[in-house]
Amino acid sequence: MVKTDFGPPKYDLMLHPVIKKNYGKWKFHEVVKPGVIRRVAESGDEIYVVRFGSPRLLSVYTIRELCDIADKYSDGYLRWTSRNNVEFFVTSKEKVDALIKEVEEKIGFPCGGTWDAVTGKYGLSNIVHTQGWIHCHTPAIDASGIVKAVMDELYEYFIDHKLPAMCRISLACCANMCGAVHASDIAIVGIHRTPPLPDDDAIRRTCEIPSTVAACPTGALKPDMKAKTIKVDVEKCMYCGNCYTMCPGMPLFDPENDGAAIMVGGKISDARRMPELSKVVVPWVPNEPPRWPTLVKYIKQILETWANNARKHERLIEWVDRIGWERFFELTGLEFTDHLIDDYRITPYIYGELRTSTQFRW
Amino acid sequence: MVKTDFGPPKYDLMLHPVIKKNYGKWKFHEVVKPGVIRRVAESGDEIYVVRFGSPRLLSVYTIRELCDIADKYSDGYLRWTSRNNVEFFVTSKEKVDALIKEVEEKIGFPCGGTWDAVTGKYGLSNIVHTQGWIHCHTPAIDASGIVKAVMDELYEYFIDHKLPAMCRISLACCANMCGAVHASDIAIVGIHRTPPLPDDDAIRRTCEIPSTVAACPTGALKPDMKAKTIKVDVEKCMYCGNCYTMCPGMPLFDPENDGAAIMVGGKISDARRMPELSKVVVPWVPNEPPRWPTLVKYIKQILETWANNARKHERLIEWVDRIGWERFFELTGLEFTDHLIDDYRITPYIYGELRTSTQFRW
Amino acid sequence: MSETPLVDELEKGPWPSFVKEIKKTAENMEKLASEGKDLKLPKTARGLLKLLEISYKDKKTHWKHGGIVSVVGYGGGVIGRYSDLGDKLPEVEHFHTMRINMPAGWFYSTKALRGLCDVWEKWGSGLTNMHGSTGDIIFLGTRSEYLQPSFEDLGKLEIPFDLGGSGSALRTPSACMGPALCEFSCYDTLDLCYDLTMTYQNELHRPMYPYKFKIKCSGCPNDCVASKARADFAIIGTWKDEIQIDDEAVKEYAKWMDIENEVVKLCPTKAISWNGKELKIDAKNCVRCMHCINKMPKALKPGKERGATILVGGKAPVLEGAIIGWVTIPFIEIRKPYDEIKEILNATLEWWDEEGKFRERVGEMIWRKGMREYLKVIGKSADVRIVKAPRNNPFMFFKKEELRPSPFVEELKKRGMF
Amino acid sequence: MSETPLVDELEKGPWPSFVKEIKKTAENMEKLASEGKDLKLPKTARGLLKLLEISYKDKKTHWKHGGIVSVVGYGGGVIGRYSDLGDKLPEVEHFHTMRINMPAGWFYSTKALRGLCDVWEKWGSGLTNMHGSTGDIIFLGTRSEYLQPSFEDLGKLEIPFDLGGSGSALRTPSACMGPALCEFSCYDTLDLCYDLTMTYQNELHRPMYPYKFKIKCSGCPNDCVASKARADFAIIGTWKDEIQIDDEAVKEYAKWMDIENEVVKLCPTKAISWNGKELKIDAKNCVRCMHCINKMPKALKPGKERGATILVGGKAPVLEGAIIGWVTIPFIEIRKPYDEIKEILNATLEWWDEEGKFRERVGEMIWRKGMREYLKVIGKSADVRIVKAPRNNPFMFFKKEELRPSPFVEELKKRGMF
Ligand code: SRM
Ligand code: SRM
Ligand code: SRM
Ligand code: SRM
Ligand code: SF4
Ligand code: SF4
Ligand code: SF4
Ligand code: SF4
Ligand code: SF4
Ligand code: SF4
Ligand code: SF4
Ligand code: SF4
Repeated sequence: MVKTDFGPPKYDLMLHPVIKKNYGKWKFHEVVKPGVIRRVAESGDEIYVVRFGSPRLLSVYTIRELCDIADKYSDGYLRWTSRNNVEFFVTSKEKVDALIKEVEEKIGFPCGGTWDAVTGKYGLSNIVHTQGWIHCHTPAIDASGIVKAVMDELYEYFIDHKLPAMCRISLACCANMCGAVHASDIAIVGIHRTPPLPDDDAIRRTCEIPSTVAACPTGALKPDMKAKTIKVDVEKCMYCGNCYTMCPGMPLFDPENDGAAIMVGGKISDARRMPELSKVVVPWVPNEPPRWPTLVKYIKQILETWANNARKHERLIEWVDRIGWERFFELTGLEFTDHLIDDYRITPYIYGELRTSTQFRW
Repeated sequence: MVKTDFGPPKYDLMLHPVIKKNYGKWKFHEVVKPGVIRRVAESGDEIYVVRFGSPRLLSVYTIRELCDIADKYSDGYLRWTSRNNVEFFVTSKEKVDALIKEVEEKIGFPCGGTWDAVTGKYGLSNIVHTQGWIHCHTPAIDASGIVKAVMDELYEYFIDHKLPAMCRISLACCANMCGAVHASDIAIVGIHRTPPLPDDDAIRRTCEIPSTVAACPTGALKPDMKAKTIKVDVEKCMYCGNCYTMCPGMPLFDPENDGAAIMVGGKISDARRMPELSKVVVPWVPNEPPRWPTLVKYIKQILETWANNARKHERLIEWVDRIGWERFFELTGLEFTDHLIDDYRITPYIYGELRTSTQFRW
Repeated sequence: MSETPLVDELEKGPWPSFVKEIKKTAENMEKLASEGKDLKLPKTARGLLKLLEISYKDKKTHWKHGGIVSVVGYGGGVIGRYSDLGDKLPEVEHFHTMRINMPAGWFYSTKALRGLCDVWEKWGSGLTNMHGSTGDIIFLGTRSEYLQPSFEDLGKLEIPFDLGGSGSALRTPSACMGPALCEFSCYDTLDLCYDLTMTYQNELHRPMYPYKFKIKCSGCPNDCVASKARADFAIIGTWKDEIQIDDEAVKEYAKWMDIENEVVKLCPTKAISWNGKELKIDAKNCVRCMHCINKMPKALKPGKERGATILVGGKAPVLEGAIIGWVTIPFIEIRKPYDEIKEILNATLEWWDEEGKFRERVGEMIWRKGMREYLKVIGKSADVRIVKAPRNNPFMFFKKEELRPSPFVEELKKRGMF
Repeated sequence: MSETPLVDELEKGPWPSFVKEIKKTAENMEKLASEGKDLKLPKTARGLLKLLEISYKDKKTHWKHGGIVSVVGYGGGVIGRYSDLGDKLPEVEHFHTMRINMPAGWFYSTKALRGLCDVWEKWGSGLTNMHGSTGDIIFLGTRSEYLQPSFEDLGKLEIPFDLGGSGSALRTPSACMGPALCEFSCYDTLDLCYDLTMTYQNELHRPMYPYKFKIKCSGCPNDCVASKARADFAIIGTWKDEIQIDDEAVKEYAKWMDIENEVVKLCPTKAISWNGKELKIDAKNCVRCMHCINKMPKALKPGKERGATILVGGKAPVLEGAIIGWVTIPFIEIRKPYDEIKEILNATLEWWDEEGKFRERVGEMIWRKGMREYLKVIGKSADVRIVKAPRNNPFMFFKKEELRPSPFVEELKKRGMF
């Protein structure tokens, strides 16, 4: 019989000997330079953690190359971070630069993506993202392609510590938000803009009508019992694609009208300010493969406006807390349109988003 | 034919000549002492506005006495404030004390209820309140009686400027909140605690069943078509009394279980902090006529804890912003019970009230 | 022993006693009636006291649901009230309230007040509330048959008074004292309040709407009539340019005031600075919260470009939870004859009248239909100032006109969906 | 000319290119296959590139809704995927993904990784995601018939790998690097993550719930696995006592750091003070936000009384809007064998399993049923720390036991309502 439910390998099999020895006994860390963190244990042991950007989509051949390098420099151990960067562990400082050189030359992954809270100088990390046209059935945008285009443009921020505070960029190719864009400093989210066009035949063949109808958060769907299909009240539809998730007979892809919304101001850590959800600041940017110039321009514009105006340790939402959303739109040059006013009744934050005060800036 | 729709008398008929002359041309005001505000116009004219507390429920005989005094000291003019205090207008400083004496002696209304933002010394004003057992059909508590008992206890704060900031106390005898307790620094609100006991006969005689059923915010009501009455799902009922408002056949008065909840932290002005809704901090205090000692004790305790701990200009919610709700409960000695956790799904602020952060105090 | 030992307890203590007011009324009226004065209800005040004593004993109200009572030609302005102890206390079997529209700002001449007293002494219980929470003069307690004569007598006064609002109608608008006494007032609250009241007499007196609708006018963001929390339509004075500073007067304050801690540090946007000599306000960052002006009324005053912010939707918690009004118009000039504001009000009322559900306040309707639709109704475009923050979800609606032409859109059209 | 001119554009620029990764895979596999290596899908990577080119031209996905595919004995771990261009591009007709449960903290030995590569080179497209958003190793693209052998080969590796979660199941738990590398870690994130993963193998592999359920472990409030926003059950390290201060190290920082502006002023509760010589932290007011510790890692560290805060309900916006997890347990000790935390988890899962609606996340269910009920389920009493503020409405429920005896209650009982 085939073995099941044996679970993942235990983590302790996977730890570099120095890490294992000093597990739970680290004293402090120090950012040596972008991409390189020196960690010192109570025992006096030290280890250099060296971080590299990656496209997340990796070939097994690249992974093997990374293993070769890890065997050479890192005693056969490496890891990925929670934002898809690769980290090597080097026990002697001398080997750090050689490692960097070898990774950059052989694999082409840049060293960087770290930040140094102590000096208040932050690098930009990798973009958390999702499948897009590589693998998913509901995307309104591609994922990897946009990430590549954006990171090419923001490359200098990855390899250096030039930002005043942490800035997390994420992308999700549809409103399901697998990339967790709902709480990122800057986020790109794929959106549809047309209601589903019921494919009666497919509905009959493949869908459970009641659960599809029930899945619509705005009540835009009605079963058509006689015709054994589903009717859409287009006035109520806000193109979330949830019905399509439930039923392939409800396609809503329109290449001309799908695209991305941009959200900003999300935050997860509890450092200084409490966590916050991201807010939409650009309702729609069209799909412009292969390099999405408009979208890339917006992202850069937002990032740099923030970076040039924020104080040390002031994340995007903290900056907005200080200057006001009025000023955010003014400084970034973005337009505040009525799309940005919350009208999703089901999410109860709506009350919180409307202004209940005469306090605002001109 | 009887004249209709002629509206209220025009305000300009009602203005003291000095007020009329300097209308819109006041330069500044100055609080001379509790209850007395000197207002100076650009023209150099000045007027002393002298404020007195009132029980709001006034006899026509008292009003006539006030008129006599106004004729004597105030050139035949007077006004009420938005919190039911009476104000006289005196043009010469010398007459102020005589006026005060006469009102206090003849009518028994105390001079006070003002505040002085300039020095940051605040008096307590009157309690905005409602009908209670005097006139309304839905109250869970009396209004005037509680107000009297509370103001007796807090009298010293009315006649003097002893508070660090503005503190507005309000009372509403049921959840309809005619007293606007939903945004007061300290508020008393009458609540029921038992579901309605349908009176089938009265329902049949006097109620429109569908609109009564529809009026229940939690969906606790179902029409009983056969019996032509209404059934209550007691698990869903939170005793708001809305069904009783719609239909006299749904009484929910239980003298032993009606009572008051105490709310705090509301704020309306935009001064410094944006407006805020009040929050429940004591879920229930029983009705204890004639002087509601438990309720009075709580109100005093909250007021004084705030007054003793707040900084200048720090209203109750601003104080809580600084010290945290954890500390509010600790300092006031109130108990945080699970009743105080928002679970009213219809009001969308619920999300806002739950803590989405590891930031809190021990 | 007293008939009313419980309520008598409330005669004690320093605060003015409503029980004394009731007793005083009862005594006066009993006396005057016995002296032959034409008082219709000389026993009602005493009856109320007895009823109240019973409520104090029973710990519950003894008032029943009101029936529909009114005066000829009006649909509101009177709250019908009957006692469930009518057989025991016939003096308070009927105890209807009349809501009388107060003068804007609650300013009175003694002549006007005496007129009111005369009417209520004759036809009513002699008891009032000065004032009700909405702002009306409340005449507490009369019988059905005296409503019409009371009303007629009110109209015949030298300074006549009309009814206020009740039921699903526009309610009596109210205003802070504004320019009459307050140097902060950014527009003429009394005049606007009066003008709107006169313009909407029909809407005020004949309930015609899904639910109640309240208008309140405050002259500045201090909001002394609590309009943000209590009005469906709050008109709050404000300004657009810089706060006016009188440097000399600042220096006077500086002699004794801790400007740094009590003003500068409390400015919500840190828009003020004080270097010990000069106070500077960064107008771009001032959110006109009033704090510094409140602290230094001799030195600071609102700017010159004055008008109002309109917040819509404020209300108590029934049914969908309390709402503090939402900014819908960040700035509007308030100029006689107030056409612009009336246009907005009319559009609002019309929309709500047509599409509002039974007992749905306008704020709840905006929540249901979306602020965006409301803005369209009042012909205003989106402004970042109407939100605290942009939406936190991407569930936006796009108008058909906003879409790009495409085969998919064509297909939607062909299928009759677009 | 290239067959894929559009996607080729994405080979340019300094950032590592996923297109290069696909091409590299295609080239290697084509070559190795031609050399006779036993690769089942040597053309798939190339096929993906072609399909992607078409998507780039068409501006839309060419993947269809997935069918249900899995491995024997499992209900999840595989996402079925078929192309709508299957006839044109048979290489990618099937393109299923396998989710492989990563080791806690994403730590690997090269041996483990090489094993994974061998399996996927043989049975799959040779393409992976390191890692998926939930944290799994993603094996991108294989055919139905190779799922089972892939899985079996994974199990036979010297360091065997099992599937992760998908569908309406417990999902693969994840953890920050925690004690392995980070001095801030307040509990052993890797061990807890591993232990929970092992404890809930059945729940992970056999979808049985109303919807998905995610667990994430962060060692401190910095929350480096974004658990607050992305986990139904977030376990975040924290402490209860004072921050530990090394005065000497503070002095070192003081030599060059602007402690006043960069630390003191940024403390959210103003709990720190610095007089130029000594740094003091008022433990009663410290909300453990981590900022000062982050700024001075050599001088400050979390207190000694360590444990975790649990936030429940975090999720993306489908259907009822995004939720950042809600504090339900302000402090819990995290001690092997983790019984207490498992009891809470079990109670939560059981309740949700029984009462959750189809596709209702646990956060939505708490919102529907009330936090109070959830607290009862996990046997915890109310704590002010679980709210930002108390409720703003008086619409409270009272339990029957809380009522005083009364005739009304008796009548309710008599009528069978109570
Ligand atoms: C490696 C990683 C953990 C892991 O297990 O993989 C990590 C590691 C560290 N984090 Fe993190 N964080 C990591 C993801 C995160 C995330 C999650 C995410 O981005 O999705 C967050 C929450 C993001 C958010 O709030 O939106 C996160 C919020 C922080 C913060 C809070 C910063 C702030 O001001 O809000 C700190 C403290 C700081 O930097 O001051 C921190 C601090 C640190 C420190 C300094 C902790 C330590 O003592 O070692 C680590 C080194 C950072 C550096 O590069 O200099 N880490 N950190 C993750 C690296 C991801 C990457 O490749 O970029
Ligand atoms: C007379 C009255 C207006 C009226 O038309 O009747 C009034 C009059 C003044 N108010 Fe007010 N306010 C009056 C009700 C209010 C209300 C409404 C209410 O209480 O229901 C509020 C909003 C309450 C709230 O926010 O919850 C109100 C919030 C203020 C504030 C804001 C204070 C704050 O720190 O939040 C100020 C400014 C200040 O005091 O610094 C203010 C300031 C003033 C000034 C100083 C304005 C001026 O320049 O004259 C007035 C004299 C106050 C004094 O007693 O020294 N007035 N004031 C009302 C007196 C009611 C009473 O008898 O107590
Ligand atoms: C008399 C007065 C209380 C007082 O003692 O001052 C009052 C009395 C009643 N109010 Fe009110 N409301 C009074 C001001 C208010 C206010 C305050 C305000 O207008 O600034 C509010 C809160 C603001 C608001 O409108 O939201 C208020 C919110 C309510 C509500 C809840 C409305 C909501 O949407 O949440 C109800 C319930 C209803 O309409 O069914 C209500 C209903 C009632 C009824 C008609 C009872 C009912 O269920 O039908 C009360 C009649 C009592 C009686 O027998 O006289 N009353 N009511 C106030 C009117 C006097 C006046 O005209 O000046
Ligand atoms: C593969 C992955 C994206 C990626 O490229 O990394 C992914 C892919 C899908 N997600 Fe996801 N989700 C992935 C992590 C997430 C996350 C992030 C996380 O777990 O930290 C979220 C947000 C957090 C959350 O759970 O709320 C996420 C929120 C969703 C949702 C919305 C759930 C909600 O309650 O709002 C859906 C919709 C659904 O389940 O029907 C969804 C659905 C899907 C489906 C299954 C599509 C569908 O509608 O059925 C996607 C399959 C794509 C494919 O073909 O492979 N996925 N999904 C991630 C899982 C990889 C892994 O196991 O490591
Ligand atoms: S975000 Fe949407 S389109 Fe992208 S992987 Fe997740 S479910 Fe698929
Ligand atoms: S796309 Fe969303 S809103 Fe539109 S019909 Fe489908 S489920 Fe409803
Ligand atoms: S608060 Fe309730 S009980 Fe009191 S007057 Fe208003 S409606 Fe009547
Ligand atoms: S009291 Fe309120 S919750 Fe209870 S049945 Fe009546 S309307 Fe519903
Ligand atoms: S609202 Fe402003 S203008 Fe009106 S009385 Fe109050 S402080 Fe004066
Ligand atoms: S009005 Fe308020 S925001 Fe403007 S400067 Fe004064 S204190 Fe600051
Ligand atoms: S969450 Fe805390 S313990 Fe874990 S890696 Fe981040 S900083 Fe370190
Ligand atoms: S951890 Fe945060 S709250 Fe605590 S003292 Fe440091 S900065 Fe202040």
